[in-house]
Amino acid sequence: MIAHLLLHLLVLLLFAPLLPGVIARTKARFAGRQGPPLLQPYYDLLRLWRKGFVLSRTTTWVFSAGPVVGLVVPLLAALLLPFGALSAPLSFEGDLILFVYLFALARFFTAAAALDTGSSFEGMGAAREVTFSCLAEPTLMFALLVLAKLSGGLSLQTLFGAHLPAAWGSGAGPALGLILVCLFVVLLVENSRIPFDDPNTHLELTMIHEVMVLDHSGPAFGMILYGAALKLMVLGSLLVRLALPWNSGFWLFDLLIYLGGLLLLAVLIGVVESVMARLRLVRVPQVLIGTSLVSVFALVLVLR
Amino acid sequence: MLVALILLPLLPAALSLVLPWYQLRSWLLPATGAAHLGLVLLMAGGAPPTPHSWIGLDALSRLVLLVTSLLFLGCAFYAVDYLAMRRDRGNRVMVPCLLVFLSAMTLAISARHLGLLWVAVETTTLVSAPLIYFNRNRLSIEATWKYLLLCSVGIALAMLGLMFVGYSALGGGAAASLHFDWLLERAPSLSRPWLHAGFVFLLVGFGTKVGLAPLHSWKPDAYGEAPALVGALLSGGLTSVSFLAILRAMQLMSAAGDQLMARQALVGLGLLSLLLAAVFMVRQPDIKRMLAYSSVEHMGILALGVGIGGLATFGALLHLINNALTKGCLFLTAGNIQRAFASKHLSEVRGALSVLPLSGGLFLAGFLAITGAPPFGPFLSEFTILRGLFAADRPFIAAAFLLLLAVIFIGMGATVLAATQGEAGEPPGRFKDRLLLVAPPLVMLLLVLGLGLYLPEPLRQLLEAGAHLLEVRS
Amino acid sequence: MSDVNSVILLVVILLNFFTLGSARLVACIRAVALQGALLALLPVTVHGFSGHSLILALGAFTLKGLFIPWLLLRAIREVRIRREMEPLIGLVPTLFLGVLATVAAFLFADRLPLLLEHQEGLLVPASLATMLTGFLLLMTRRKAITQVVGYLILENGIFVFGVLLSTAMPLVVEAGVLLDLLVAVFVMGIVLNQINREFATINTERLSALKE
Amino acid sequence: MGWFVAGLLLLGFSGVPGLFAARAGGGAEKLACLLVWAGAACGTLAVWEVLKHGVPLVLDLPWAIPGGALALRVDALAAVFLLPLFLVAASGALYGLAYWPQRAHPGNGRRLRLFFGLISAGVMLLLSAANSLLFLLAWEFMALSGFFLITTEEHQSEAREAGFIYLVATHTGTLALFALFALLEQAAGSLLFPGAGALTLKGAEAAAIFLLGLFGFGLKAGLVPLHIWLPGAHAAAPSHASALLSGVMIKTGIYGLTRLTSFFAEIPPWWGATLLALGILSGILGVALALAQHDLKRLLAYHSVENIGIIALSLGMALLGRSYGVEALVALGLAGALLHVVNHGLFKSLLFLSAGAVIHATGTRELDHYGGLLKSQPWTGALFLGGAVAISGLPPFNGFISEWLLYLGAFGAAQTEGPGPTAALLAAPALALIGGLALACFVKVFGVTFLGAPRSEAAHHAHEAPFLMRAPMIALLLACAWIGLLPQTLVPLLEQAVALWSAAPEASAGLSAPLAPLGWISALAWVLLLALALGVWWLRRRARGAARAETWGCGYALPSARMQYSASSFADFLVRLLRFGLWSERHGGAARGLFPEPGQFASHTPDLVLDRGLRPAFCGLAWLFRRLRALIQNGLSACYLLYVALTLIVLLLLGGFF
Repeated sequence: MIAHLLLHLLVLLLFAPLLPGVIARTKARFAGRQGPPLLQPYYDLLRLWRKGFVLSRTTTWVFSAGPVVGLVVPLLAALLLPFGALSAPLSFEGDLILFVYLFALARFFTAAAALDTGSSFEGMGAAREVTFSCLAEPTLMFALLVLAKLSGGLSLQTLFGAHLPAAWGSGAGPALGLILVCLFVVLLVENSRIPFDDPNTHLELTMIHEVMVLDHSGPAFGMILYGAALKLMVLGSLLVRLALPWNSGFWLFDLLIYLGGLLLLAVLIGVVESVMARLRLVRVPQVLIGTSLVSVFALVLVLR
Repeated sequence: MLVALILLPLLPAALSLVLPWYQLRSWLLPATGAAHLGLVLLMAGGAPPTPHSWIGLDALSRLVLLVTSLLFLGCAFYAVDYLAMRRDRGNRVMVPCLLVFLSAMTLAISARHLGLLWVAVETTTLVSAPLIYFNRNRLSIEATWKYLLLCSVGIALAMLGLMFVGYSALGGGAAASLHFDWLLERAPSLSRPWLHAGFVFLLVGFGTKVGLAPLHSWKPDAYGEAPALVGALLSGGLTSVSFLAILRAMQLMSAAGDQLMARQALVGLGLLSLLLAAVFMVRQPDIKRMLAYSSVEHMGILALGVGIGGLATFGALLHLINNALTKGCLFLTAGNIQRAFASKHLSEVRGALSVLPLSGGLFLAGFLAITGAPPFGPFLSEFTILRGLFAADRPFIAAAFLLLLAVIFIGMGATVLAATQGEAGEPPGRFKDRLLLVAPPLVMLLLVLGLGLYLPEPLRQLLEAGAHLLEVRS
Repeated sequence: MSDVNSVILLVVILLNFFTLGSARLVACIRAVALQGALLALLPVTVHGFSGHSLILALGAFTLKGLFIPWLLLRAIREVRIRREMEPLIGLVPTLFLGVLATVAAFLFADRLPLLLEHQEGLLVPASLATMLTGFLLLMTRRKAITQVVGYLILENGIFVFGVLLSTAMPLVVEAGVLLDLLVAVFVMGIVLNQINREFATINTERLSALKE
Repeated sequence: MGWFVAGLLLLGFSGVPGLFAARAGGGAEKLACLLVWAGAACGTLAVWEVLKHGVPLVLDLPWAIPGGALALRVDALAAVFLLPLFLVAASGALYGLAYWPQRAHPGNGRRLRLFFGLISAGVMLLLSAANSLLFLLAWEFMALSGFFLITTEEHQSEAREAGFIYLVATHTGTLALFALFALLEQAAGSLLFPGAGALTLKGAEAAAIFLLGLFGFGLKAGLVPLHIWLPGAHAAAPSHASALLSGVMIKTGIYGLTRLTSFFAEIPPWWGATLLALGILSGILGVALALAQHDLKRLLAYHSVENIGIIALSLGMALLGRSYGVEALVALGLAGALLHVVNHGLFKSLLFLSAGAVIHATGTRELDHYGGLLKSQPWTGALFLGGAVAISGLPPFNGFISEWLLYLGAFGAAQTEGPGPTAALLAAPALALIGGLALACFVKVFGVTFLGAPRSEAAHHAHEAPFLMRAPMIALLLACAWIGLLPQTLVPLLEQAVALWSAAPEASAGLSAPLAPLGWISALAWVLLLALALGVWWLRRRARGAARAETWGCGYALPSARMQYSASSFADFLVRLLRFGLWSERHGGAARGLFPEPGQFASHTPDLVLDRGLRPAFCGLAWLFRRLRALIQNGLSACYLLYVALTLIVLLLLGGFF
C-alpha cells in the first residue's frame, strides 16, 4: 500500500519534467533548430532551486501560497488516478469530483497570488485564467459523465478500468472518440498551450498563464514550473489511458505503454503547437463552448 | 333595560345644551360612553328578544352593539383632549350630536321593527351631518352636502324597499306589519317578486350608507374632511350598524328560502368594492382618504364573507369586530398625525415615527393589522373567510380576493411607509402625543392583537349564534 | 273613485314631465308644490274619509304643498337665481329619458303582482315613474337647489306608493314619509344657506373640489 | 421541550430590557447579547436531545382561535435548520456589540437588538410549528422583524426602498401561503400538519398546493425570478443582520418547501423537474449577477441567490428520486440540500461578518475603493479567504462536501437504467459552471479587496477589527473547517432527517453506502491542509530576508495603485460573455484617435427582473389607476347618483325584473 503510493509518486515526480522537454524539442525540430536538450527542464529546476528570492513590496503570504498549492495539488490528485493500467493507490466512489475540485483550488490560489502583486498585467492574466477554466469545466464534467455512464462506477479507477477496450468496440466508440477530443482541448487549455495560450511568448498583453507568474522568482518559480509539468502529466494520463486502454497482465509492460503514451502525447502537443497559430482571445471562449457542445453530443450518444 | 340603554345618552345630550362649562361638557362624552358600555356588558347574557316586540337584542345585534359601544367609548375619551385643542370650534354642537348619534345607533341596532330600524338609521344620518361639518370650511361643506345627498337618496330607496317588503306581506288581507319576527314567520308565504324587489332596494339603500362600491362615493369626502374621531365612529360604528340592516334583509331572504340571489348580489358588490379600493389606494397621497377606501375594501370583505356563507359568515362577523377596532385606531392616529403636520397629504407628511413615536408607531402597526398581517385579529378573520371560500369550493373568487388584497397592500404600504418613515423636516407644529389622544387607539390595537391571539369562548359562541341566524333557512 | 285617482295620477305624471322640461326654477318649484298638493288628496280618494287618512292628507298638504315650496322659494329669493342654467344634458334629451323612465316604470310595475283592490289603479306605475323622474332630475341638474327639487319629486313618488299601505300598516308609513321629508328638506335648507354663505352660489359644480 | 420553549422565550425577549434602558446604552446591550447566548444554548440543548434519542420533541396545547392549536414538533429535519440559526444568532449578537454599539447608534440600536431577538425567535417557532396558523404567525413575526432589521437605517432612502420592496414581496408570499394552507386544510381535514407521506392527494389540488408553495416559499428563499427583494435588503441591513437574514431567514423558504413536499405520498415527476430547472436558473443567473456587481454586500446577496439555487436544485433531485423510487437519489439529493443549507448558513454569515469588518474599517461598500487590506487587517482577510474558499465549494472546507454529495447524486442518476430521473444529471455540468463562476467571483472579491495596493485613502487607513468582532468570525470559520475536515460526524443527523422526510426508515440506508468515502475525503483534506501549511511555512522561511523590489511593471516607469485590475475590469470578460443574460449598461470607455482625451468608463448591472421587469409594469399600472380614478371619482354628485341608479337597475335586471 505505502510502497505502491511511493512508487506512484516517484514515477510522477521523476517523469513529469521530461514532457516539457519533449515538447520543446519537437517544436525545435519542426522549426529546423537543434533545440534544448531533453533534460533541460530538470536543469532549470535545479538552477532555480539554488537561486534566491526577489519579492514585490506589495505581496503578502498569499503570494507564496500560490506556488505551494500549484505543486501540492497535482501530487494529491495523482494519488486518485490510475497510471495507465497501473491502479491508483487511493480510490473511492466519487473521487473524480475531488480530483476536479483540487485543480480548482489550485486555480483559486494561483489567481489570488497573481492579484497579490497589484500589477495590472497579472490581474489581466488571472481574469483570463478563471474565465477560460470555468468555460472548460462543464466540458470536463460531461466527459466524466459519459465515462461514468459507461463504467457504472464513480471512481477514476473504475472509470478508466479494464472495460474500456470493450467500450471502444461497442456502440459507445464514437462517444469515446468525441470526449477524447474534448479532453485534449481541456488539456491544452488547462496547461496553457497553443492555440489557447503561448507559454513562451514575450508580449505580456497576449499571455494568460505566464503573465500570472511574472513576479515569482527562485524556488517559488521552480515550484510553479514543476507544478505545471506535474499537471500536464496528470491530466495527460487521462487521455493516454483513454486512447491506449490495454491491460497486459504484467506491470512493467503496462508502465511502458503508459509512459510511451505520455511521450506520444507530448510529441502531439509539440506538433500542434508548431503547426497551429495562436487563437485570438475572443475566439477562445467560442472554441470552448463548441467543445462543451460536442461533449453534450457525446453524452446524448451514450444515453440514447 | 334596553329602553334605558337607548334613552341613556339623551339625558346628557340635553344637559350638554345647558351646561356652561366647556371642559365638563366634553367630559360628558366619556362618562356616557362608560355608562353605556357598562350597561351593554350587563345585558351581554340577556334573554333572546320576545317575539313581536319593537326592540330586542339577538346575537347579531349584541355583537354590533358591543363593537359600537366600545368604539364610542374610545372616541369619547379621545374627544376630550381633541375638543380641548379645538376650543376655537367649540363643542356645543359636537357633544350633543355625538350623544344623540350614540342613542340613534343603539336604537337602530336593537330595533326589531323594520320601520323603526329605518327611522333610526335616518336619524344617524341626520345627526352625523353636523359632525362632518365640524370644521366649517369649503371642503367640509362640500363633503357634508355629498354625504347628505347620497345618503338621503339611499335612505329613500330603503324606504321604498321597506314598503315593497310590507306589500309583499299584504296578501290575504290580514293586517300586515313590519315587525321583524312576524315577517320571519310569514317569510315563506311572502309574495316573491315584491320581496325580491324590496331586497334590492334595501340593499342599495342601506348599501349606500355602508359604502359598498359603487355606492361609496360620499365616503372619501366625508371621512377625509370630518374630524378624526368622527371618521372613526362612522367607519367603525355607523357602517357596522347599516351593515346590520343589510344582514336583516339577508335574514329575511334566507327565511323566505331563496337566499341565493341575495348572496350573489352581496358577493358581486363585495368583489367590486375590493377592486375599486385597490384601484383607488395605489399611490393615494391623502392618508385619510386612503383610510376611507380601506373602509370600502373591508365593507367589501364583510359582504363577500356573508355572501359566501358557512365558515365565511363566521369569519365575516369576526372581521366586523376587527375592522371596527382597527379602523378606530387608524383614524385616531391619523388625526394626530394630521394635527402634527397640519396636513394629511404626503407632500407634507414625512417621518411621522420620528415626530410622533407613539402615534406614528400605532399608525404603522394599525396598517399592518388592517392588511391582515398575523398576529393581529384581521389576519384571523380574513384567513377564516378564505378557508370558507375554499370550503365553499370557490377557488377563483379566493384567487381574486388574494390578488386584490396584495394590490391593496402594495398601495396602502407605499403611502403609510412614506408617511411614517424617513427624515421629517423641522416638526411644523408644536403638537405632541397626549395621553388621551394616544391611549384609546393603543387600547383598540391591543384588543385587536388580543383577538388575533385568543378568541374568548363567550365571544365565539356569540359569533356562532350570529352566523347561525344568517344561515337558518325555513 | 278610481277614476279620480287616475286623473290625479295622470296630472302628477304630466307635472313630472313639466319639471323635466322647464328651465325656470320657480316654475319647477311651483309644479312640485302643485304635485304635492294633489298627492295630498290621494289618501282620501283611495281609502275614503277616515280620521287617519284625513290626518295624512292634511299633513302631506301642509308639508308638500305649502311649507317646503315656501322654504325653497325663500332660499331662491336669498340667492337671487331664477333660471336653471346649463343642465348637464339638454332639456330635450332629459325629456326623452323621462319618457323612457316612465315606460320602464310601467313595465316594472307589471312584473309586480298587485292585490285585487289595486289591480286597476295607476298607483304603482305612477309612483315608480315619479321616483325615476326625481332621480333623473337629481342626475341631470347642477344647481343644488334643483337637486333638492328632484329629491322632493323622488319623495312624492314614494308617498304615492305609501298611500297603498297607509291602511294596512298604519302610522309607519306616515311617520316615515313625514320624517323623511322633514329631515331631508330641513337639513338641506340649512346646508343650502351654508353653501350660499360659503360660495355665494348654490351651483354644485363648484362643489367638486374633492376628487379621487 | 422545556429547554426549547425556554430558548424561544429568551431569544424573543432578549431585546426587550434594552427598551427600558437609557438611549446611551449602558449594560442593556450586553444583557441582550447574554440573553441571546442563553437562548441559543437552551435551544441547542433541546436539539441535542432530539438527535440523541432520535425522537421528536412534541408539545400540544389547545389554542382558543378557530382552527388553532399550539402544536410544536422539533424533529431532525427542523434540527438541521435550527443548528445554524443558533450559531449565527449567537455570533451575530456578540459581533453586534462591537459593530453596532448603542453609544454610536442611540437612535436605532435598541430597535435593532429587539428585532434581532424577535426574528431569531420567529424562525425558531416557525421551524417547530406543526399547525398552519402557528406557522403563519411565526412566519409573519419573522417577516416583519426582518423588515425592521432592513430599515434599521430608515433615514437613508436606499434602506427605505429596500424595506418596502421586501415588505411587498414577503406579504405577497404570505398571501400565497394563506391560500396554500387553506387548500391544505381542505385536503388534510385539519390545520394540523399531516405526517410525512400521509397526504394521498393527486391532480389539480396537489398541483395548486405545490405551485402556491413554490411561489410563497420561493419568494422568501429568493429563487430566480422571485429574488427581487433580496439584493437590496441584504445590502441595506447592518452586516450581522444581513448575516442572519441571508444565513438563516431565507432558508425558512427552503424549509417550507421541504416540509410541504414531505406531506405527499406520491410526487409527480414535473415537481422535481421544475424545482431542478429553477435551481439551475437561480444558480447561474445569481452568480452571473454577482460577478457583475461592485458593491460588496450586493455581491454577497446575489451569491445567496446562487446558493439557494444549488439547494433547490438538489431538492429537485430528491423529488425526482422519490417520484421514480430511486432511494440513492432521494438520500443524496436531500442530504446534499440539507448539508448545503447548514454550510451556506455558516460561510455566508462568515462572509457577511467579515465584509462588515471591512466596511467598518473603510466606511464604503464599493469594491474598487479597497485594496491591500490584508496588510492592515490580517485576521479579517484570512477569515474572509476561508469563507471564500468554502463558498466556492473547494476542499478542504464544508462547501465541497455538500457539492460532492450532489455530484454523486447526479452521476448516480446518469447511471440508472431505463426511464429514470435522467434530468437530474444536468445538475453536474450546471454545478460545474456555477462553481467555476463562483470561483472567479471570489478570486475577484478577495483579490480586489485584500490584495494588491490600497486604491483609496480609506483603504490606506483601514484598521483591524476588534476582538469582539473577530471572535464570532473565527467560530464560524472553525465550524466550516469542522464540516470540511470531519464530515463523518454529520452523517447521523443527515440520516435521521432523510428517513424523516421520505417517510421510510430504510431510506437512510440509501445514504450510508455513498457516504462511506467521507472518511477518505476527510483524510485527504487533512493531508492537503497540512501539506499547504508546511509548504507555505517552508517557503516563507526560505524567503526570509529576500530582496524587496517594486512589482515588475513590464517596463512601465511609474505604475500607480489606480492602475491595478479593478473589480469591474476583472469581471469584464465574463460579464461580456454573459451579456445575453445580464444586459449590463456600459458607459464610455472608448478611446479614439492617436492622442485620446481623458475618458470615463462605468459599467452598471441592474437587476434583470426588478429593474427591467416589475418596476415599469407597476408604474404603468399606477398610471392606469390614476386615470381611472380621475374618471370615476370626478367630484360631481350628479355622477355619483348615476352610479346609485345604475346599481339599482343592474341588480333589478339580474333579479329577473324587466
